[in-house]
Amino acid sequence: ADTIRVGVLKYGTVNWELTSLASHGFDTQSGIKVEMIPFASNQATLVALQAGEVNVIVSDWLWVSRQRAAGRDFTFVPFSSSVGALMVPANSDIRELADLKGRKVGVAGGPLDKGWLTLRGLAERDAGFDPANENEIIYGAPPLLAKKLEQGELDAVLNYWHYAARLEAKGFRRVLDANDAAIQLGAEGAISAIGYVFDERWANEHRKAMLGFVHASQETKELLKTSDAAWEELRPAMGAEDDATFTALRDRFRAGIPERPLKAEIQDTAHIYRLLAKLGGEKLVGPATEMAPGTFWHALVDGS
Amino acid sequence: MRIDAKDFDRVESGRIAVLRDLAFSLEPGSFTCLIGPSGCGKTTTLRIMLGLDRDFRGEVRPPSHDARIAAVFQEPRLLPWRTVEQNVRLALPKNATPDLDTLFETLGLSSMRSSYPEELSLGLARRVALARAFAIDPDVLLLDEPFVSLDEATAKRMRALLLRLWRGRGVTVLMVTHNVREAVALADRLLLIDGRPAHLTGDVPLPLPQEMRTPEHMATLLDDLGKTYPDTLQS
Amino acid sequence: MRIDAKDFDRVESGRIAVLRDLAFSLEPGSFTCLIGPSGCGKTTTLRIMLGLDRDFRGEVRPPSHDARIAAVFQEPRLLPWRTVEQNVRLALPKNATPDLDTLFETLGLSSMRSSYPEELSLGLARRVALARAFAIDPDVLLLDEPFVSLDEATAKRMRALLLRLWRGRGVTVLMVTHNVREAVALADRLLLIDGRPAHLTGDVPLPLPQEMRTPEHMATLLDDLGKTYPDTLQS
Amino acid sequence: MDPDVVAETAEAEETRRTSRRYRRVPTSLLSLALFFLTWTVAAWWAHDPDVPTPFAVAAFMAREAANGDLFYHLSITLARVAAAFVVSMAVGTAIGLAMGQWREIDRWLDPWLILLINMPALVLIVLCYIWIGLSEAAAITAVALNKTPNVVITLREGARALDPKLAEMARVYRFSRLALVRDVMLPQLQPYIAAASRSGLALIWKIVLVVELLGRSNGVGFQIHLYFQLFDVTAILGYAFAFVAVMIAIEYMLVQPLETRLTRWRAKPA
Amino acid sequence: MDPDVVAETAEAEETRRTSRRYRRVPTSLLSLALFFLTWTVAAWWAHDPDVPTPFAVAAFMAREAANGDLFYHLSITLARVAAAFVVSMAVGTAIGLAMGQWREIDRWLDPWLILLINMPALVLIVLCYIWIGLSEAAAITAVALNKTPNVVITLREGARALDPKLAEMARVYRFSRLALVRDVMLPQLQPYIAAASRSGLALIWKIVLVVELLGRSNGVGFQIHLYFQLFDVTAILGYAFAFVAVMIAIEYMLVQPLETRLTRWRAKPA
Ligand SMILES: Nc1ncnc2c1ncn2[C@@H]1O[C@H](COP(=O)(O)OP(=O)(O)OP(=O)(O)O)[C@@H](O)[C@H]1O
Ligand SMILES: Nc1ncnc2c1ncn2[C@@H]1O[C@H](COP(=O)(O)OP(=O)(O)OP(=O)(O)O)[C@@H](O)[C@H]1O
Ligand SMILES: [Mg+2]
Ligand SMILES: [Mg+2]
Repeated sequence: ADTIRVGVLKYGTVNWELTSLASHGFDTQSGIKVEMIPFASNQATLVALQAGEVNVIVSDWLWVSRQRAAGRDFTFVPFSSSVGALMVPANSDIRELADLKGRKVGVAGGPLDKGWLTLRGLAERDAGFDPANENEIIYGAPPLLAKKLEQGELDAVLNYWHYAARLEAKGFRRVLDANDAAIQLGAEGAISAIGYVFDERWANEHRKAMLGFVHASQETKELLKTSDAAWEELRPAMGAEDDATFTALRDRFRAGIPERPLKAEIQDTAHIYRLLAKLGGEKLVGPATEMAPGTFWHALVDGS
Repeated sequence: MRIDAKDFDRVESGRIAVLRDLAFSLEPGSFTCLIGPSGCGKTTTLRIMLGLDRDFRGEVRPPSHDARIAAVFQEPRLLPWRTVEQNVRLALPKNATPDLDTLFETLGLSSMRSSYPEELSLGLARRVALARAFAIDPDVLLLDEPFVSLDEATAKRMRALLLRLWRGRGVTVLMVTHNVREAVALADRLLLIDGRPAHLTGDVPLPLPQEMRTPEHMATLLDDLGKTYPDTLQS
Repeated sequence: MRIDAKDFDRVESGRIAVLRDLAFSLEPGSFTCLIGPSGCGKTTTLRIMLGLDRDFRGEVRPPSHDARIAAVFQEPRLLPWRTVEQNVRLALPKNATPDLDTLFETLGLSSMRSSYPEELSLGLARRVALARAFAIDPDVLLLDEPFVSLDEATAKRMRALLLRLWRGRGVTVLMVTHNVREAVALADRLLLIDGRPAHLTGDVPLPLPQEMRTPEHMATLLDDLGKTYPDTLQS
Repeated sequence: MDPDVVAETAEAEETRRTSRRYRRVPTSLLSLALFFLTWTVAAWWAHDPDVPTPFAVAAFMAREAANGDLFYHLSITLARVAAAFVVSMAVGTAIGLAMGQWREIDRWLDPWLILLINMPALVLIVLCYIWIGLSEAAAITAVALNKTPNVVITLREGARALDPKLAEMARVYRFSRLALVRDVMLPQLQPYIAAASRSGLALIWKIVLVVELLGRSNGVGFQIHLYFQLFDVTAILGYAFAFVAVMIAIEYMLVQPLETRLTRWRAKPA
Repeated sequence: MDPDVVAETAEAEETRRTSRRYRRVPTSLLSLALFFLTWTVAAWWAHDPDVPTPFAVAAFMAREAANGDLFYHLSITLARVAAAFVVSMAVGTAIGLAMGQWREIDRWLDPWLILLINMPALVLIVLCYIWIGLSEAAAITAVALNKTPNVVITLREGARALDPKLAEMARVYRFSRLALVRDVMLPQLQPYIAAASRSGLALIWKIVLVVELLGRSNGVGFQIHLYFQLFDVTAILGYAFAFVAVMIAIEYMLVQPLETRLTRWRAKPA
């Protein structure tokens, strides 16, 4: 069987899915073998993919589109629509975006984070102000920002979904997430923020294996959606400190499993892309104003 | 001052006893020469008197607290990163305004004032060290073989300068030398040390005023000394 | 060897001309003393002869390629991190097996073999530098004021040792000294340099064998020399 | 017996010195030119978007300079570097000298020093941010804490190698405390200070990058990280070279002339 | 005229030396104990999960040691540190000496040196990984590239401060090349080498952490980062201290005895 090397974060969500995939034998059923290579940071997986050390990593479509525009043929298969959320302490008086005005807000992922840009777009349209200009914004490392919210140094934090889930388990409140914002801005449903990313040429050469991998991934998701037992097995790999965190992570993961037909996703993604291109400008998307064709793997879109 | 015992720890092994029961005191305004074979402990004695070595048994009574002390070490010990003139000026006490022009002139250093020590010959560097000691107009002057590496003509000029300073200001001088001839010509007291560990073997007063010491007189004196202390003195 | 001109760039400003038209050659097996006032350029001359300073106009014809050269510098120049014995051994050519025991004994260094240079008095350190030069059994020996900082008795022993070495092996010796008495007692030729820039002012052969030089004879000689070269020599 | 100083016209003298001082520049420039040439050739030969040519990087820098971003982030980073540099050099030199000169202090502080110097930058930075807050003060403290032990270690070696002979001389002649430091100790420590500050500046800048990455919202490190997420090698190199250019300017226009002045007493090699 | 060596029984001598050698350990231990005491008190006083007590950290280390993780990651990181250390010290010393002794080489390499030393670690590491591949070789090259310029800079200062008088002596007595390096140059460079290797080891370890973060699947840096994402301060400190403990052991059991041997020729302060 073909071996697919996947670069994963040791305690990341991909690791959960792939661990489950292997332990329930979905890989052998699809005639492949999955090898997980653990890394300590997202950047490390990016480097590993570029260096050809792994075949597949998990990243976002924006990055793929930008790389394609620059001539590197990476491509994308949706993995999860879980996205970052704006979190505040339970007793906070921040109820909606408009309340953010003048507050100290932490933002994970930096000024070009997709979620942040959509949030800004929405605030601009609905509340008539740009949070980036009228607030004190602290960009920083996600775990540090989560900590700072707990310490009370920040009024609100826009953080990645698993940090948001952890905060939820600790009693923090979710104001809204990036998908809510995207829908309010014209998307029809939740879109997949992240997905499996790989070199298209490599995928076409190993088409059967890659399709098998996608299939095995879907089977696993199907299982994780329904079976609590499957989650119990994953517990050690999740690094959850208590039951509340465990449950929050599980539920948020389930909620993020992509359900919609691919066509609809692509359409919405393209829409959001144009929006982001407007908000983030060339800095974010590069010179291209439209999502690069082939950002979603052709083999799944039209079978070519 | 009185040194009961001075030992050194050796790196390799053991201690060596350098000085034992060495006691003398210097009259203010006297000119004493300390003479002893190479390696017997003369420099060590000076270092103890200067307070640079406190690891000994005994007691040193320093001169009054605000007495100015100057020392000429066995090596020039100049600051290589300062010019000749800066080296001398740095040693001056505050508010001192000695006549450096004349001093440098006498020592033959006038054209070297802005040179760095690495550009000097050893003899010139020694003279700078002398200039530094003379410039501060000291009350006590300790000299460790100050006139070696100088040609005879220069050494003579230096000796004359030293005598002038001594007479003029009543400086207390202690000079280490191997040159008995020089000692006899300059000092009014000789201290001889010798032995292992070293102790005082002779304390010779030379009461005759320096200007009256004729070559003939000195020759007899040297002869006598050589007979009294055959081990320590030979010339 | 012939030095047409030797200048130094000074850090502060200008150049100084140190040597001009200085030419002499040393007969193999001869014992020459180089005499001149302090700071005139003696050390510079030795450095040029040793090939340590190539920035001059002129030409130095070194002795045959495999001749062993030894030098005693004006300072001891020992490696502080090596013991006395290691310092001497490091300078030995391969396969040399000199009788170090006797050498150290003669120089009075026996009990210091395992000391580090910082534990030595200056006089002891100078003797180690002499030991290093003597140990390699050189064909050419350049000495820069080797016997200063030694008491007369030790200096006499050293001089005797040097003469023995010179006679025994036919070493070519060039010695810088300020001590005319010493020069007259040891050398068979005196080179006098003086002036600014310095040049040869006298070349005095002393044909009388060393062992026949009585004190009286030397006194006359010194007197004569002092009259012929009143500027350079004074004793 | 002093050899005369050969008279030279002040003019000739002036020309000689000038020409000597300016001779270094061409070699350095030539060397830099060689570097960029190698890079250009390599980039053309590789023909890969991950290996941009110097021109692409220069174009990016020009664009960022035009919209003001480059100077904004560069100046902020430089301010942080400068602050941390001053703090850690001052504190580190003081502690290092004390440790080098007094054995007891050395024995007491040494284990703490080893602990501190081996603490991962990440740990120190995160702890500073947690305890002091996400502030400029925390950032600079974190950097200084990372760098200071290096200064201490270098200066301690310097203090240990100080010549006791000169110290004795200074003591006999009752040098003032100022003169002792300025005229006796500092010149001996100069090579150690030079080494500590050269590699120090570079180290500080590297740590500032991490500090900016973890908890600041501006600065070159923040920008580099932003572009790293986009994997934009051109932009990363652009910002890196902007800082390097400043460092090269400081080195050749400030440090080296100063150093030449300070070490001219050393006998020139024959 | 040589003062006699005062006879001492070999035994008394032996005791004295032994006691002197072992006197250092207690002070260091005491100092470490003080550190842990301060920490414990601070932790109790803070009473915050982000300020774990030393016992919590020790317990974590014991657990990780028991399941083998600690030694696995620690040994891998140590191997990387050792390899990078050897490479960068060797290369850096050679280049530094060459630059310190020959002006021309210095002029040519200096700009490259400034470029390299100011390249962000991140940039060098990523470039190495991309160009060489995600291999152990790339990781070690990246670390060595980061560290070597620091060694060069320190050793260059050392070479510049070499005493020409001793070099002349060695030349006159025709020292072999080996003796010249071993007996004349190395002892003079010792303080510089000591400074470079002490701060070097620490720096390398810090860079190894980044290298492991960016492209390796094991090692202390990898672990620390994992726990950083979970914000588990106890675990982070546990891994950091594991490494620090090794460094302290090396320092007190290897480096300091060696250093004492090498510098005992220095006259003891009065
Ligand atoms: N590196 C240098 N730079 C500039 N001038 C120098 C340098 N070395 C020596 N000189 C000058 O050259 C002259 C001769 O120096 P040299 O050391 O040869 O004298 P010398 O005859 O050995 O004197 P002494 O008897 O005092 O040792 C001196 O005036 C000295 O100042
Ligand atoms: N730091 C030290 N450690 C061990 N022994 C030392 C130390 N300093 C000096 N000595 C020893 O003490 C003795 C006396 O040294 P000192 O320098 O006082 O001699 P000196 O009389 O000045 O000799 P010289 O005329 O040669 O200068 C010497 O044998 C020397 O080896
Ligand atoms: Mg002495
Ligand atoms: Mg000389």
